[in-house]
Amino acid sequence: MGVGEEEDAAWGAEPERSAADPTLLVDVDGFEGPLGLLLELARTQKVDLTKISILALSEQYLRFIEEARRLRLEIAADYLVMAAWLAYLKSKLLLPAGDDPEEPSAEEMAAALAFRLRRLEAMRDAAARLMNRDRLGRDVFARGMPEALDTVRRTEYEADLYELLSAYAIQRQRTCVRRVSVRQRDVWSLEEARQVLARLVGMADDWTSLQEYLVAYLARPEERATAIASTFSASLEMVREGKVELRQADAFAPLYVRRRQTPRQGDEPGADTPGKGKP
Amino acid sequence: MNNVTSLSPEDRRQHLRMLEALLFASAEPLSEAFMAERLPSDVDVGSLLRELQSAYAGRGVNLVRVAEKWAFRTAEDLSFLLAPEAVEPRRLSRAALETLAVVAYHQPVTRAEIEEIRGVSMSKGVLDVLLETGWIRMRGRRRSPGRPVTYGTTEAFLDHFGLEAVGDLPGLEELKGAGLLDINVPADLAIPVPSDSADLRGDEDPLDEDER
Amino acid sequence: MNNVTSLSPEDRRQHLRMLEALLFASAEPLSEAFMAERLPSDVDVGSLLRELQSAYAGRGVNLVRVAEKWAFRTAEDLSFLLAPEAVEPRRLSRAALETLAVVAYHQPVTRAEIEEIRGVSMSKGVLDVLLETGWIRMRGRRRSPGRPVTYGTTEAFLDHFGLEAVGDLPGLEELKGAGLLDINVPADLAIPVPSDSADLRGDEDPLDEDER
Repeated sequence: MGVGEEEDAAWGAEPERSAADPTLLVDVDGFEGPLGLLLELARTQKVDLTKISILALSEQYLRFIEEARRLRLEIAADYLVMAAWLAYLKSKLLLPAGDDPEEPSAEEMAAALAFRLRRLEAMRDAAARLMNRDRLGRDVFARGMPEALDTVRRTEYEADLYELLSAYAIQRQRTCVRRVSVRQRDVWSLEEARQVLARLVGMADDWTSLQEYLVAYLARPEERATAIASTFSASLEMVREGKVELRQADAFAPLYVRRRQTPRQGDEPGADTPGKGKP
Repeated sequence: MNNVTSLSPEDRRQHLRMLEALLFASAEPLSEAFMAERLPSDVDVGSLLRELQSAYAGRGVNLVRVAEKWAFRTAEDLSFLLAPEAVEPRRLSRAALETLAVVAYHQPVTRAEIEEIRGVSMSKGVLDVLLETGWIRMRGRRRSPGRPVTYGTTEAFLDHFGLEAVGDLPGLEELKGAGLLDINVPADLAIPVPSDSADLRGDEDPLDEDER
Repeated sequence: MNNVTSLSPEDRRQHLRMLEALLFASAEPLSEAFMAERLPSDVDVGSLLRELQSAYAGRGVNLVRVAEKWAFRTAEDLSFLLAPEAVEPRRLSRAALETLAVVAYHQPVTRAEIEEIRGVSMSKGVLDVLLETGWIRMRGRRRSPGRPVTYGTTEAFLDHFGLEAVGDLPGLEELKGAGLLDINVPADLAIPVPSDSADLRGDEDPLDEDER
């Protein structure tokens, strides 16, 4: 048992209290603190707090603390501080008023203590009145089956006519361009021609007309010109690399091509014209 | 019960108040037996409940019977209030916008035809989004192998884009004039004159019953 | 509002139904702004609420004002009927009760000020329990050495104790007149009034980000 800070358990049954309680030992076990204890003591005076004798109250408190000490009760510092302060107040109240204007008079100090007691009592009353109100969940009740006041989110799409039309125009135009580029593939690239040539030259060892080779691979007459031009360019490139030989009898005569027969010796500087003029 | 009639109107009013409070505060619908237990023994709960029900009939809250039990419920016609719709505006993706345009100009059009015109294959989501907007609809099925669904635009489409009819969509020359199409587009680029007539075309079959 | 008078009785009845449904559906008090948002824009919600309040005045369920908001609650005199169903709320200890009263009447108030008024140092548990009830909250920090946290009451506090505002705390005027709401002794010239206004006072700073 001890007079100390209020217990950690803030939930709990209120202790039964009565101002007429003959023994204050019950209150020692309470959680009220020194001011609360003073208030309890003041109630035993059974007078209006505004008319309370602070001197008498102080003496009562000091007697209470002495009794508790005699019983070797542990007393929390809060209570001892109050006891010291009250002992000081008591001595001041008993002595004639000093002249020190800096220090509050004993009467002022007593009035301040009386004020604090009244204020604490007021708070206790307020707490009681608050608790006696009709309380939600005890006296009045909220809707038992609340219906959700949720907001349903719905997406609404937006677009305007200009966006629609430009989207249409852009994609139609894009597919147009794509079709044009398909036609462009009808033009043999140098790379394509070179691949075709390399593959075809590998099929025959003897001189073959470039035209003949190509004709077999040209489905459409309109591709002939680009095919010949690209293949010719490619063949010159391959001659330069020493992979094929070319032969032509006259200007505008058919051009013959064959795989290079004799491997070249080392790095001949004139290697780019080995096929030319070989009948 | 006979003793009901002997009750004063004040008593009856008080019993109605009690029922009101019980029903309001309860987390579940209440049975008549449960309520009778809490009211004075001579009370005809059934008749009081019917009185309460008719008192609340035209109100924002109604007393309804749920599985032999009673509960207050907000009036059905006010459900829009309790869960109001918040509209979240969202822009259509580029793909959706392009698809919508193709549907508008080329309707009735199948998915394969849209892909052919746009030159790209299309994710399923695009048509779903457009159907969700309410701007396109499934019209019917093309009378061709696989019977593909044909799509067309709706009245909501015309409404949203401020068109009187799909025929008002600008043609080739107008698109050029508006600077939307290059002057140099190939001459054979055909822009159809769209029609969203509700009548199925010669090559369209109606949708199956469960698709509509 | 002028246009209210021009509304037909049928419109007014419909607006009352809408308010009824909204308030009835919710267990939490609703602000006028919330309700106004869900009703047609020309509706004077305040006047409708007063009409609804008087319509329900003698009923088993009443329309009450709580913290600037409105809620349906069972009539106070019928608690005997409902109490058996209710879970007995845990009782607060005397220390917690006193502390709650000090916070309510002296807010915004610091822990040191609570201890000064109660004349006892306080275990941490008491404030924790009160914070847990949802009846008090940390408001901010007093602009004074140590920047102590200030405490105040919440809307749930008002709702629980059936108060419209902290100005309606029982005996408040009386206490104010007696100067018993002063924290300092002797009394200041200015008579403080408790305030749970969300706005911080001149001597309060906001809480740090992670305390909220």
